[in-house]
Amino acid sequence: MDRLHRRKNLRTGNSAPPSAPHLAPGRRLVLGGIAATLAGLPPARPTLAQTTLAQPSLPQPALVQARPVRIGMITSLSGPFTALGESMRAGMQLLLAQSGHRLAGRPVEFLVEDDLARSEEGARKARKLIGQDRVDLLCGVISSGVALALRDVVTEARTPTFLLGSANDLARGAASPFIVRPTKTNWMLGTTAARWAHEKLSGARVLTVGSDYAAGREYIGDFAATYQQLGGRLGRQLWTPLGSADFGPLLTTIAAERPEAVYGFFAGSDAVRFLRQWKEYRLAGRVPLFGAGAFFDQEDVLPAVGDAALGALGTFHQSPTAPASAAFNQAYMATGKPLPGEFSTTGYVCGQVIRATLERADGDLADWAKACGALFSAPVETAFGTMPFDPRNGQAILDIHVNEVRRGEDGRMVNTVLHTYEKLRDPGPDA
Amino acid sequence: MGYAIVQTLNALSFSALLLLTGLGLSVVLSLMNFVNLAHGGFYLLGSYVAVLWLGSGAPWWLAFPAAFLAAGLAGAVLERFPFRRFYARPHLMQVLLTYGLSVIMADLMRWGFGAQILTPELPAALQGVVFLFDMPFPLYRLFLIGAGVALGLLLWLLLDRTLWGAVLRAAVTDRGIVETLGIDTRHLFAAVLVLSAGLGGLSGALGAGMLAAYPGLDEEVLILALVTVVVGGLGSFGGTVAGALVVGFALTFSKVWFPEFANVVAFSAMAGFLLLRPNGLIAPPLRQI
Amino acid sequence: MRDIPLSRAAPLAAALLALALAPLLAGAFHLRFLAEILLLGTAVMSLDLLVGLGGLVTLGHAALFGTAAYAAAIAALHLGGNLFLVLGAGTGAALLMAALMGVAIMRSSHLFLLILTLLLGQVAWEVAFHWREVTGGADGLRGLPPLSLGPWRLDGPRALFLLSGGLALAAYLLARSFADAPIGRALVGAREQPLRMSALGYSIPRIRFRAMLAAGGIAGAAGSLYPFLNLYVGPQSVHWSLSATMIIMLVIGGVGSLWGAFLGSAIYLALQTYVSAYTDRWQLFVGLVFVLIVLLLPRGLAGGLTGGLAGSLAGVLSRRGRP
Amino acid sequence: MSALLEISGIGKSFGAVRVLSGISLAVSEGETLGLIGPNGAGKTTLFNVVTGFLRADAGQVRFAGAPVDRLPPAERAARGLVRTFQKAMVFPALSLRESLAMAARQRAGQGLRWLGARACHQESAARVERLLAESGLARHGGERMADLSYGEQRIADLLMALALEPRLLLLDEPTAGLSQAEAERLLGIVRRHDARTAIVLIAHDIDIVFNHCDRIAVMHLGQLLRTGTPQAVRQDAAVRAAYLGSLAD
Repeated sequence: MDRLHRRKNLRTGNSAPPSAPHLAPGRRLVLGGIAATLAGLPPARPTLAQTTLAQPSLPQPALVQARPVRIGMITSLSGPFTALGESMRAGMQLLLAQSGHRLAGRPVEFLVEDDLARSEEGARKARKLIGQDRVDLLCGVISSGVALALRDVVTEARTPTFLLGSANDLARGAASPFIVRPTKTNWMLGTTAARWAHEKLSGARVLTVGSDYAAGREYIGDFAATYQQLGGRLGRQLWTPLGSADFGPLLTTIAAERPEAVYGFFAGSDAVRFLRQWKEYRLAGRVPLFGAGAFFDQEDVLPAVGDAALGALGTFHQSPTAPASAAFNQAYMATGKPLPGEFSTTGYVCGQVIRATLERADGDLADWAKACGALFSAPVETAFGTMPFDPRNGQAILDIHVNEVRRGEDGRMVNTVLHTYEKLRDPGPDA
Repeated sequence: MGYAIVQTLNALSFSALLLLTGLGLSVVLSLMNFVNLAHGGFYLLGSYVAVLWLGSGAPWWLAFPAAFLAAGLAGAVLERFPFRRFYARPHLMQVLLTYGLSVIMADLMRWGFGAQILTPELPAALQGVVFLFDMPFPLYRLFLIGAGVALGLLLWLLLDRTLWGAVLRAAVTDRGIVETLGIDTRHLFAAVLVLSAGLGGLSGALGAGMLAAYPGLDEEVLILALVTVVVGGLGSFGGTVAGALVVGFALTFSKVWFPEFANVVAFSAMAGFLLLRPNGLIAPPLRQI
Repeated sequence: MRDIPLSRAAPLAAALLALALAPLLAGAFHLRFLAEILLLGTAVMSLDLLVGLGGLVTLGHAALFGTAAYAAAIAALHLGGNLFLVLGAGTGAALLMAALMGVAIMRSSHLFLLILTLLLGQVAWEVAFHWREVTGGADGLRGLPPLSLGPWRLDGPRALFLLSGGLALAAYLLARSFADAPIGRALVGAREQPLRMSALGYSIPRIRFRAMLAAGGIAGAAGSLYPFLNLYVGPQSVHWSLSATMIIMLVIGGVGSLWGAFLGSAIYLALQTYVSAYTDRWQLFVGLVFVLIVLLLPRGLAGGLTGGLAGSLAGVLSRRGRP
Repeated sequence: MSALLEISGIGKSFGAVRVLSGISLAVSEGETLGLIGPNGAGKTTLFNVVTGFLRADAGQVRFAGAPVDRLPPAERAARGLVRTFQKAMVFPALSLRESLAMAARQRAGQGLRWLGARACHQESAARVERLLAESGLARHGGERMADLSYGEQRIADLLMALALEPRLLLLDEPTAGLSQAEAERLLGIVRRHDARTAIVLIAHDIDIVFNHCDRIAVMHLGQLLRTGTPQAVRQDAAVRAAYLGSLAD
């Protein structure tokens, strides 16, 4: 096997034709890159082998269709969001494989970089993809901190970016003409959870509990604000540090409060521990549990908590039982993966939006304002449903589902759509 | 009333977990003066083995010896090379070597077990709950407290009340004298390291029901264990027990009283404590000159 | 006048030459990357003053570096990006933090020091992570004004590189002078024979405290420029894992050799940046490289290089000396 | 004239073992006091208490008229209460000249200077060169301490103490492991350097003590048995019984 083929980012999957990988002249071998960086030298010339393998680089506009489009993805392949990052990559790879590795008639080169869930790392990787690998567009990011750090980097470099973090600020103060946001903001989920709680619990006193970091603060804060606006009563507001090893003390406190309902937000390992211990302390089934977003993620959390989350309600823009995602679910599981959760779907949807953008711009992103205008002119059909964009901030307008965790036919837990709030639009710059 | 009792039991169960992880670390530290930052890796390996075992349908209680053996085996391999060459080196070099090894172990485990969060299917016998004054407390945590006490006692008996323990303590004080008695101290030290690694794996198996298993947990556990051992004062069995109690109660009751600032309060308290007693709770008497 | 030995002058000249040439040759990304290497390398070098000279291993160095970064970023957000203002605010904040760490280093050593500084660093991280009104919490602070010096804006990659290079060079000379000065020798003495040093009338806590202040000041200066590479600062720059990374960089480069810190940070960051694009197993790779260095080159690459060079040179000379 | 060093009622225990009990002793300026006694008598422990490396359970230490009990060792040394250790404690990685400079700079109050280091180096250099010349070790000045012979290390150790210009020098078996000639040479250096320096000397070699000391104090099992001139001590029955007797036979 040619060693060039083993480089994981070059090709998107096994289905790629084994011949003629498209190597741009700027791409260098690892050692060359390191040596050049250490020495502060300019990019090395392509080696003989690379030159003969590479497509002749022809910059004429007539041939833009033949030139590959390079998509750079930044995601977390190590650090706390590793599993989510792998899902996001898998979703994107699935879409590219389905498209035969061609978008709008152009072959695709897909490069993935690991941000370790660290902002500075993400910024450096983005600069590398832009400055050294010369990608045509960027996408990705799990952590909102990384997304916010990338905002100025891609705006300054004028690189079209499909940014997937969900901090509210990304649709507001940090919105940028170069950033499209084909995913939710935290506000969309927090506010719909409050509306549902208000409609169904008829004014119950709700205790909130959240992971004390930016996303937790937004999920809980937006819920509390809307719930109180609607006339609901809040009980105690509990916060716990990110990465809590033991939720026993917190759950004992909650049990002693005897709340009528609990609204919470946790993610990843915190969500798993909280839910399992929620059951161990016999709160499951006795106190109604609400949540939002990743708290009950289908792929990341539910398989690890058994039936501990059974009956819990969560607002989410993703659900495996939403009709729009049926085709994606099947295709995703056909690759040997479990029922998809948020980030595999998000990765796939991101690909769908990128494909729509390229198709509407005839494969040419040189005039980004025009391509962007074409994208925003009509909704895109995605696995999240029909997705229009808010031209003020490039933010997707989304249907938000209220999911209940139910036991599926085969016994596994499934986020099942109870109700859908349609066309949620973040207040955006007006907020 | 029930609230106070259950919170105290919460603290005790967390202390038991800290004791289990801390003991493995403190055994090699106190007996061999070896700092092993790969201990978190042994813990996580034990967790993964237990999760897989409990999911496989084999008798559940065998999961714990299986985790002990798996981690002990990993420890035996690492002991042959390269730990053995670093027993006499300064702490800094040991810290560096074992930290590097822990990075390698973590990545190998992520490779082998995936990045998903895994949790064990606890047997029905451990899933129950007891009510104390109307407050629920999981049976599993009582089991943890029991395991912590039992293992602590067992280890203490082994090291303090058996001939093997006596020889070991003698070898620590003067390796040469023990070797003149015809005892191969290399085997002795290897056995201690395997025991410590096995303890790490066992605590991982016991702790999986509480902490789950996922990449990065090794580091979190390692730090808790290190803090436990250091707060207790290096190199004594009683110190580790005391450290586990102090750290367990500090972390638990900071969550009870100041849930929002739990970590700041607990870390500041422990830092303040170490500033006041720079050698931990129970410092072995040391003559400098 | 003391002569500057050739072995010291040569790397200095090489460094100056590289600083002068790089902006002409390297591209925008690479210049910014080099600037990051230089800033982190400077912080690692300041850590070497503690580890290499004093044998004091702390896990709180990122707290110094990150505190400076936050202070500089906050100062810039409110008062503008004047270079001296930013440097002053960052270094000042780092010195305050170093004074706190200094209390720790006065009182404890070995594993205790490691854990104590880890705890103090964690407290600093918790503050940065939770004090949302000031630090932006988990999301960090973005949209900083670019650095400026009077009428000049210093936000291009070339300006940032030259700035970082200048800072690194100044810090290197400062650290060198520290190591050669009485305080540096006293720090070595306190490591080798603490009792003898006390008996000579040296107060060991005072030596360590001053060393911590010196290291904190240098790390702080580097930290104050760090946010301006991306016009962003986040809580990871305070986290203990960055401290651990700095120790890894130091060991790869070579404990005790000040310039090795730059070599170590360059190699680590290059591995992290380039290998991760090719394999998900890049951490395995970094771990293996690190363990191999600990096993084979306990004095790091810098020690290996100079040792190797000196060794071969000595070999040549002795052969020539034979009749 | 009041004594330079006044020790009164010092007691010290390690756990249940009583190492020092009720020790009172005075040393006056310029005097050389020999401290003898069998192993385990508590001589080194007394040194540790006097120089601040150990804290006494009872009693008081006054130096140059002021109590020093609460001062750390470094502070006592800075006041001129200087000691050496049983084993030569040198800085293996530093050269002889650097080691002496370290002591000399501390004496000049410049030990912790960073900036303006060049001036410090020059200032301490003169004193260092004088010491090297007096001791006859000048040609070894540039060598690493680790490369010196044991006898030379002991002399270097002593020179570091002398570089501090001590008012009272506590020497803990400075001649142990040295030949008779080497030992004489070492003590000669001390005397030649400054006759006003008071000295307390622990040594096992009785001849050395009796030849060089003005007064002798005998310790046994943590107690001070007798203090007096060499003549008086030699003839003391209790001392003979406890210590010298075995040698006299």
